[in-house]
Amino acid sequence: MKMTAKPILEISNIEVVYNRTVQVLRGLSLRVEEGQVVALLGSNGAGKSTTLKAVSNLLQLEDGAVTAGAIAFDGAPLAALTPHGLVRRGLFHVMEGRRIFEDLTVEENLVAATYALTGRAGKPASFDAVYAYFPRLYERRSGRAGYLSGGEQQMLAIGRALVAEPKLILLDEPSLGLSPKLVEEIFTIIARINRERGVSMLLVEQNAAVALAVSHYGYIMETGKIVLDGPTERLMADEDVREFYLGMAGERGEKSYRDIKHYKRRKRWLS
Amino acid sequence: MTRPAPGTLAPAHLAVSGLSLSFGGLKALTDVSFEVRPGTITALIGPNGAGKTSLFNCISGFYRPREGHIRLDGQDITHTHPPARARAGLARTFQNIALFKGMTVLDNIKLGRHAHMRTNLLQALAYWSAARREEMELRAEVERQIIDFLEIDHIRNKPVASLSYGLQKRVELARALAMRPRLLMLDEPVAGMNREETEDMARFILDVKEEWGISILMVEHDMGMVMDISDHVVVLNFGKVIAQGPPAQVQGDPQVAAAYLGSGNPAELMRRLSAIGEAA
Amino acid sequence: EAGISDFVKIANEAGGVAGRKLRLAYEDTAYKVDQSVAVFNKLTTQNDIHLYYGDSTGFAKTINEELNRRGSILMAGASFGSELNNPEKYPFQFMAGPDYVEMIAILLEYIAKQQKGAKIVFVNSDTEFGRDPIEASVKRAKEMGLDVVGQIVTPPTAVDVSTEILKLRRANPDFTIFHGYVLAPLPEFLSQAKQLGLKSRFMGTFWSMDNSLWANVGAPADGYMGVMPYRYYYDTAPDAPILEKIRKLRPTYQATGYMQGFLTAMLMTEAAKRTLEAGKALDAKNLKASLNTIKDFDTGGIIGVPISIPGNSVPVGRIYSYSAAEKQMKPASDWISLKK
Amino acid sequence: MDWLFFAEVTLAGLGSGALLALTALAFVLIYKATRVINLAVGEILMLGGYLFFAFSAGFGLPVWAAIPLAIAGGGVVGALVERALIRPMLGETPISVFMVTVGLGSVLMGAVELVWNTDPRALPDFMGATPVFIGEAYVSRKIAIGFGVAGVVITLFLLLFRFWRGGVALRATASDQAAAYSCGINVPGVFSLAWIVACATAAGAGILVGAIGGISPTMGVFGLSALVVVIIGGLDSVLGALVGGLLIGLVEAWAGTFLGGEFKLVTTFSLLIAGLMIRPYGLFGTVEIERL
Amino acid sequence: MRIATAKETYVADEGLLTTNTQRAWMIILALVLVLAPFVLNAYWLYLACLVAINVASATGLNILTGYTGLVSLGQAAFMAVGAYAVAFLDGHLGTPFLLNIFAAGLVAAAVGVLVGVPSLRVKGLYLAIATIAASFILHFVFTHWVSVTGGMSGVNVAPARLFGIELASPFALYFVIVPITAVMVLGAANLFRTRIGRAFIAIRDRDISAEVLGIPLLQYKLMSFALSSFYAGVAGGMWAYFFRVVTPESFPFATSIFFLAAVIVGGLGTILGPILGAAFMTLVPELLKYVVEWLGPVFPNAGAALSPVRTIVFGALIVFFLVFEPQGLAEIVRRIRRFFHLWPFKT
Ligand SMILES: Nc1ncnc2c1ncn2[C@@H]1O[C@H](COP(=O)(O)OP(=O)(O)OP(=O)(O)O)[C@@H](O)[C@H]1O
Ligand SMILES: Nc1ncnc2c1ncn2[C@@H]1O[C@H](COP(=O)(O)OP(=O)(O)OP(=O)(O)O)[C@@H](O)[C@H]1O
Ligand SMILES: [Mg+2]
Ligand SMILES: [Mg+2]
Repeated sequence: MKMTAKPILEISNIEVVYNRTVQVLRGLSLRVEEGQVVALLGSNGAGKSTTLKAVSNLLQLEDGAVTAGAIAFDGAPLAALTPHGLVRRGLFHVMEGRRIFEDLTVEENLVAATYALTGRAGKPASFDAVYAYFPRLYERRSGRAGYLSGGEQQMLAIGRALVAEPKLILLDEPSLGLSPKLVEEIFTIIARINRERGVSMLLVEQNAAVALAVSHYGYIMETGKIVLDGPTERLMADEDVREFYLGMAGERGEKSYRDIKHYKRRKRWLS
Repeated sequence: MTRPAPGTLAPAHLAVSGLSLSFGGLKALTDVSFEVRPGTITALIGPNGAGKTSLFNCISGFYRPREGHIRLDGQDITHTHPPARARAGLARTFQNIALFKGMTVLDNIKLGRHAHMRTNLLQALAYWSAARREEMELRAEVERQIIDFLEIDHIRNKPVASLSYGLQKRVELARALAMRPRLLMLDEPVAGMNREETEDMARFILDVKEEWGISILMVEHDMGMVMDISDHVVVLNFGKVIAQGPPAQVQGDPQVAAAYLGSGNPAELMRRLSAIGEAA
Repeated sequence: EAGISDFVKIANEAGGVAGRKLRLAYEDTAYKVDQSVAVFNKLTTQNDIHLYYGDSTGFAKTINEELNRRGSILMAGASFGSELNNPEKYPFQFMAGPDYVEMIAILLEYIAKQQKGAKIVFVNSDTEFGRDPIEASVKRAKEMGLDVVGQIVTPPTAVDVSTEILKLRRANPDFTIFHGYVLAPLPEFLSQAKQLGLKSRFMGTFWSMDNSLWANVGAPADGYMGVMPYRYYYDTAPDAPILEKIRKLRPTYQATGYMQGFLTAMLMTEAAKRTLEAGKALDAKNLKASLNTIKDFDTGGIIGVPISIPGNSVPVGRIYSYSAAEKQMKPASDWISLKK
Repeated sequence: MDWLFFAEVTLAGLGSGALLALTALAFVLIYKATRVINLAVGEILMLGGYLFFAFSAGFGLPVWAAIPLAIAGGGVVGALVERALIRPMLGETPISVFMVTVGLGSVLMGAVELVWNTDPRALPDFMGATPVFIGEAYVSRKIAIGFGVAGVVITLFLLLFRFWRGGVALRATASDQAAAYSCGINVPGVFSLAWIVACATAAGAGILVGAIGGISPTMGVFGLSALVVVIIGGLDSVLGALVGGLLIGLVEAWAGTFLGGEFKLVTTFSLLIAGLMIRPYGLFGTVEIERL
Repeated sequence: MRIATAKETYVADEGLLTTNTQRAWMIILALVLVLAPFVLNAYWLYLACLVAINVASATGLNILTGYTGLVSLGQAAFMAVGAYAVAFLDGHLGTPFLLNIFAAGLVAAAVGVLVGVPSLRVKGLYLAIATIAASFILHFVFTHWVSVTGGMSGVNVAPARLFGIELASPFALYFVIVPITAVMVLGAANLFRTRIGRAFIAIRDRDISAEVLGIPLLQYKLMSFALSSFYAGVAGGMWAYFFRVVTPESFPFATSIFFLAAVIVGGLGTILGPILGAAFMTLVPELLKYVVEWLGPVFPNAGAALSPVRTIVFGALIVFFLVFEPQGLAEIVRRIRRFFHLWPFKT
């Protein structure tokens, strides 16, 4: 993996504070190159979602703010842009916890996503691709999205991203609450979108195995800092990553949840 | 760590028979029957939209099934109100976290005990000895049994809103435990957790079963965990039970594999995905 | 308020009351009862007050208990609520004009003179103010041999009155008496009535009788009549010297409320004067007593005839009629004093 | 029973119902986009009336100029309010925002009193006086005109929301602002638009209402009756506003005529409560999703 | 052993006043309240009583709206019910003062339950409007049920008597009104240390899951309505004895708005909030008068403009607070406390 290619997203040691009191990100840096899929792993509360919100300029909605550092999307400094402006320039954020429009029908949810295309030349948006990927949504297209099951809502959230045809997608835990089969399918789709359409992605995911499988490069963060990064091959070889993210116990391969000890070995990079 | 031993609570036996539920045209559940044996962990799995959460909602009384019966230790609770079921020992957590944002962790947990407390309005207004005593007992018990057990003492007085997802899930479990459950229903307890936290949660669930002696019904998509810790697995597809039995057997079932598990093997998947990579 | 302060000025220039000067303490109250009560307490604790001028009926009722308890203050109000015209219940209050029942009585007298057995409709708003005189007046009208062919009540927030118009049209009276309105929805009533060519003439009471209200209503307002206890600012009758004074003091038109305040102040002062001259203490009882001694008193022309105060009110008034051309209320009758 | 009379009453009811519907529309538009019940609609309506008064009677502008100016004035107020008061309240509880609009109403009312003092005034008549007769039945001209205007405007909005994707944007914004942003919807834009249009509508309604009932600082209470309409029709439904408006109009007319004026309010309010018991979200309001 | 020590600390930890400084402040406050009537003149005493009455009612509304999340714009109507109840009992039965006050609360509570019935199906702002409707219907009853309410002209109330003493002046009434209010506030504070208070909050935050967790919704929503209108009723009863006359105009709809405003400006869902809010909203218009007097020389006709200005200020205050301090006065106090670490109330 050569680091010389042009970055579509570059975060240089940013700090984020919520409610002017809680500091969550402490000098975090990370870059996504044109056409890459980059995985961002980390335990709960590490600040992954916060990072993504910082990138898509949605922090102020939660009374959060970037207090230091800079973010550049597609070469342009991000601070100047409005959230919707960003989306229209091709940065789409699939938010954590399937933020679909409950009161709208499935189809209307997709219509809403077409606003991302405003100001772009091109054919009128069509939802065929989405329905092709997720037939289940087609069945329920005229039902209210709020009544979809957890997984179906997740599908819809990703479906909206497809409609928006972005350059860079921020995916926050796309596999959350999806059945194993669907996880496979979704990640196959993600991989295809990336390889076929050359869409770059920043992928926050708890299912490290698949996440690393689709991505070219990976970052691991703890409490607001990057603690480890590298090409996926190298990460997957790392002792701690294997134990804490892939659940491999040393040489014995997969370990069972039944024989978990009551004490925990602390991660090396935390001490 | 002090070990809780609410021996008074015998693990419950849940029997669901011929349950059917539909929303307008959509049949969410059709003729679902299964059992949760006392002191076992039963896993409920199935594709998205199969009806798992709906089933939970029927059992906890939020949805009214069109047909069928729900029995807790033999007595039919199909038509009792949710609060009554809570008193009978049904406790659950929610797929989309349902903590009370305006309260601290401690109050959220205390609230779980509501149905088992006696204080009435007058006592409450006066905070008379009775009320005070009850509150104090509750506080002591919560501290000793639940907060220590789940290792959340450091966030005791935080407002739940500011907690990260993983911790919120843990507080939900705590609140459910405070309900003096005899059957504990967990809807996707480890969704959105990484391996490490999943391990913790798995440990807690096992402990709850073994040391608190509580029957557990659990919906979960993390096969690794389900297969490891559950004693019995029920598979739901389009609202119907398509298979049930011990984990190993269910995992082998081709129907289940086709509908739900997919290749079921990460290594295989990873190969496929990177293959797509080469293609480009 | 302006009226009161002006009278006080005039009176003090004239040497005050029995050598004493009048002092005026003023607070605005926004016609909110609790506000008014607050003001009352404020003023009465900050100054030693003998005469008080309050605003709404509500306030008069609310404060009455307090007045009776203190027994040191004589109060008059902007309200002509007939209920207040009851010396037993409201011993220490009075009003510088006829109460609402008496106002309508005056109208009825006029109507009776105009046309025997005329058909009448009462229209009132569904408020305390609006309902006040209706029952009594209907009774009185019947006694006077007038024919009450309808009673229409409009809700307090009435905007569109077409349904009421339709009723009025069915009743088709000779006279329509409004009470409980200031302006709206009267103009709509008048103009629609014109549209429908109703023969009825329209009458109202004190609060709907100020010129400024009708200024830009235009043609429909022409001929609107009503009872007014005082002369208007621009009245140049020879027997009204005091109006000259007022016009000097204030070159621009002063509303009827001004006259009300002015007269109230005059009567209060008179009462105080008589009390002091009788060498009695300035407490409510004495003040009220001397107020009731006022007989055939000359108001300097604010009211065209000498007045007396038998109870809590001054049951005198005169019918005026609006001329759209001159944008002025014009006298349409002599002064009518009711005799009990 | 006098059928002609009944017919006339009914027509009158429909007429005033249309005015209610028009005002209700202002509530609906704002609620649709921002989930805010703007209790100041009544006061903005009043302001509309006074602006018209100022432009026509004050500056002596011709009616055809004064009307659009007054309406525009309403729009401007809407824009300012949204920018200064509502946007900072993003994410606060609905009650708080509701209360802000209550405060706003009070401010507007005070301001009007300060400028034009409290006594009521009549608007210069610009609708002519020749009565309208439908068959035998008499209809007040102003009411007829009001009915026409309201009808046209509301139909316009119905079509708009039917065929324009902006309707989706509006509801999306209301349902989840962050998600709306992430779909490329210009959330602040939607907010301003909704407020401007709604307040302009209210101002327009104010001119009609003022022309009929005259203007006074207290005419804002008309907003309250309109609020009843929205609740019965459904807070976020244009159709609801229309149907609810006509319904209330009729009920008030009939109650006022056959029971007596003092029963108008009670009847409508009892109807409101009964209606809510049967349909908690009004006739056409979107039902809030409750899921676990 | 651990349990024992634990219990110790828990008792302390669950107390209303956790630190000695807080207790100290509490005592000081109490002293001030006791001594106040001896230094204040009739006008300020009048205001003090009025504030106390409003605090009682606002605290009630806060239980319903602030803690249970059921927005009500009927508080004034409930007060009216209480006031009429007192007037009736006092006039027709001549029952003793304290009993009447209590009964007023109960009657209001009963009405409150009635009004609360829709709350199981009707939610949020729809419910708020329903309460408006209810209060207008009540107003209709007040004006038309003449035999009890005296119709438009209302009813008079004889001065309260306690232990043979006649309580007519603000000075006398102060000594019953303020203690009653204090007790009611204390009751509210206690309530939210117990399961019932928690249940209310749970209903506010997520009513459906609350039900699954064992809280009977209807029962508790009605309980909240009853309690809040009980507070209103008692407040109304005190009002009746204070002004000694009750008319339908005594409690206009605007008063309901006033109370909601007071609670929100003070701080929803805090004990301190309604106290500060009610005091603030009651006193500001009065202080405004002094401002105007003080401006008198500068703007001679300021007096005439006072009432519109007051309307504006009233509105502006609400707006200002909600925009710049959405948590209300209580939040400001809390910040100050965090700064100095000594304040009487544990909010
Ligand atoms: N709106 C907020 N206000 C205050 N603190 C917040 C807010 N959102 C997040 N936090 C805090 O910031 C930290 C990081 O939160 P974030 O959601 O980014 O973590 P995460 O890595 O996405 O965790 P998860 O894997 O559970 O999604 C957490 O400790 C959380 O408590
Ligand atoms: N209240 C409702 N109204 C209408 N349809 C509903 C309702 N609740 C659930 N459904 C539908 O019923 C089906 C089952 O939903 P349910 O939430 O039980 O699925 P699930 O098994 O929990 O899926 P997941 O694993 O994604 O959570 C879905 O198709 C969903 O759209
Ligand atoms: Mg996250
Ligand atoms: Mg589910």
